Amino acid sequence: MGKPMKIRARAAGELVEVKVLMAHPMESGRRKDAAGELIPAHYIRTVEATCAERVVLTAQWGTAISANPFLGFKFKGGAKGDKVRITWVDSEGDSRSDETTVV
Amino acid sequence: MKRLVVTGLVCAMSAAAVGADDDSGLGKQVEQVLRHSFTTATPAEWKTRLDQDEVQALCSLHHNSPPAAVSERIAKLSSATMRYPEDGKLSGDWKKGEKLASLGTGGHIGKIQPDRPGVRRGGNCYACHVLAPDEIDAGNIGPSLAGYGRRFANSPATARIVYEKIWNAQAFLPCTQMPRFGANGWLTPQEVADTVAFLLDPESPVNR
Amino acid sequence: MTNTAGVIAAFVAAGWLTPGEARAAEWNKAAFAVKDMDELIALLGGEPATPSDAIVFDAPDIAENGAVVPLALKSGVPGTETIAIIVEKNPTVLAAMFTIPPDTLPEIMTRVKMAESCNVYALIRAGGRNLFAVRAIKVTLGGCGG
Amino acid sequence: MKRRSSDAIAVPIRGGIVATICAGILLGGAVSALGEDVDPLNGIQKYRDMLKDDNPAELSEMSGEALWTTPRGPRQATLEACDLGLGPGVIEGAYARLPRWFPDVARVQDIESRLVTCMTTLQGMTAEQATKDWTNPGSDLENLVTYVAGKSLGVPIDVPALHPREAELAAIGEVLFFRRAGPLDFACATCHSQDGRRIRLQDLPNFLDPESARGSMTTWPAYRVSQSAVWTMERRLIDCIRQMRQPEPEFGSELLIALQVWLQKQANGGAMAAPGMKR
Repeated sequence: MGKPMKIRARAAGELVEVKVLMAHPMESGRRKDAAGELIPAHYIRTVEATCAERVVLTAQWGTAISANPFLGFKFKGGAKGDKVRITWVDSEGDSRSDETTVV
Repeated sequence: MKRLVVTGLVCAMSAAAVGADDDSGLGKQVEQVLRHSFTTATPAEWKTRLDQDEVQALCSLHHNSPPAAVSERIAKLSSATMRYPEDGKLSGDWKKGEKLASLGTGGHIGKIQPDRPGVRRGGNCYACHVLAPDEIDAGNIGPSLAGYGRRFANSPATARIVYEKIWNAQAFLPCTQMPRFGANGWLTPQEVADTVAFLLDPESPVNR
Repeated sequence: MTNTAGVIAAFVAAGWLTPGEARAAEWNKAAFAVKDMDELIALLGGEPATPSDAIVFDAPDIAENGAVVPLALKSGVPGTETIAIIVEKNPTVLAAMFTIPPDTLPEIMTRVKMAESCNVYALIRAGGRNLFAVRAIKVTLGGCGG
Repeated sequence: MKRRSSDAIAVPIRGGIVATICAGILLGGAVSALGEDVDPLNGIQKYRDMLKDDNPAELSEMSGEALWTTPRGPRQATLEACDLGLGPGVIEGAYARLPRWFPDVARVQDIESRLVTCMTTLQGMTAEQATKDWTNPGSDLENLVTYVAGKSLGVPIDVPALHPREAELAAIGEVLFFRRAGPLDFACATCHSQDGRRIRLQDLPNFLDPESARGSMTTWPAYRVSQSAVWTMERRLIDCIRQMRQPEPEFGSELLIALQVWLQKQANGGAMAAPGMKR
């Protein structure tokens, strides 16, 4: 289980704007630790965003997304009070799912 | 040579002034704080990393703005440190100097993030100086040295002054921020000569 | 630690995902191994990529650190289905691919790693067409030395 | 952003004969037209603007809040009764008034050392347990410091150093700021005593100038994009000292407290804006 995400979902007119920060090291597999040993790759591979059970974004990521990833996007058809849920699965099969209420 | 004038200046610096702060309560308190804060430093680390030599102590005491007599003392001590490459060539290989100028590694100790074994010591000149004009990520603690070689005749006399300035800049400008690269043993005489070439050689990117 | 399939199955069981949605979140291993944009298009299909003014690609010209380079991509191409980010000189060039459902705006903000100064491409796929915008981003070196 | 052309002689020397002579032969003293027109700072500013919001340090604040309110340690107690100087459990505004004298331990503590005191006295941890792996990205201690600092948002730094020991440490901190040592002759003052200076493209605060000192001290702890981690001020100082090629001072040591008392004193009045985001 990863650490909690920080999700903001704000309704503005007909749009809902979503901003997400995810706690993840996004290790590329090419960095070395202090002892000179390679740190194994460990990164988020897929992200899915839903609003009221409807998929509003899917993403596939490689090792080049920055550590503690940030994602911002906008969708139509949402409203205040809806639940926005973000789910990620990483290269080790670990995952995390958090939700927030659209304000 | 003007440097000889500097070297020849009589210095009236008194020993008492050197340690003025050490005799006060504050100096003792600082010493105590250092002893309590670096309890795992080895005797060798104290000697080379924490204890001050006379020049460091004087510059610290005077907040890097020493009065005239102290400036003279520092310049005299610093001029006495000059050493030159065995082959006598004060301008070496600019390509090697170029590498040293952008290399910032070496000399890091401690447990959290020490250098890996075998890491080279660099001059890290770009941290403080503009050198090759097209290298945009250059610092400004020191003056811009872009086009430096074009300001002077590329003569042995020029090379000597540049060499000495890199070896120990305090001989010219007491309490300058610039490290005493040669005098402190950070760069070898050959490395200093290579850096001189990087600054002065017409083919060097500094002067193109 | 569970495997990906197991996790997705768990989400399905928990009612978070429908089986169709779980497939949409599959990871295209071959795409993340390509060496340039052409190879990616050969893999994904469609016409060769052409530049497009309809793509607004906002990024700094200079990145203070290559570990975090902020990007904002906005496609004005009708029917945009996919937005991909390609960092030309990274060891593997594809950084991310976003699938845009019809009611989602073709606009993405994210942050990528850059191994060195190079071109970064925003590739838009819309109805078999491949369109791109490109930005040259300079990665600067850091301060005190390692 | 303040910016000067890079032509000034590095250190002003007052009226020395040597200095006068040397200025005449100083090879680096002349202004160079070349290099002056290269102004990458506008480009960097755009980079910083695009990273202004959505600071990953917010994740540390969330973790820190959970650590503050979750029963932990042998006594299974929370930190909610921790006295950070404004009374047990008062967290708002506490960071802006640290380091300060704490009568219960009879010494001046910064936020890290105070948190360790609370973790040992309230939660029953040993100091070793409380500080375990604290320099690792996302450590408990860094998350706690980030959470506490965030609770001083907008509060002016107020470290007058009036207690006798605080005043002593401020004076010691100033001496340490100027104390040159090691193979590169560095002191804090080497990089941080002039306006408008940069190491490569990184702006350097001038801690002799209150406005510049405020700009720095109000924005730590900060998420460092080069480290993918939040760093506290102690961590920042330890790494400055490492970069000066001196040995690492010990965690919570008087040297680190003294420097922080002096730095905070220089920055008094600056409204806290932590956690920041930096290179």
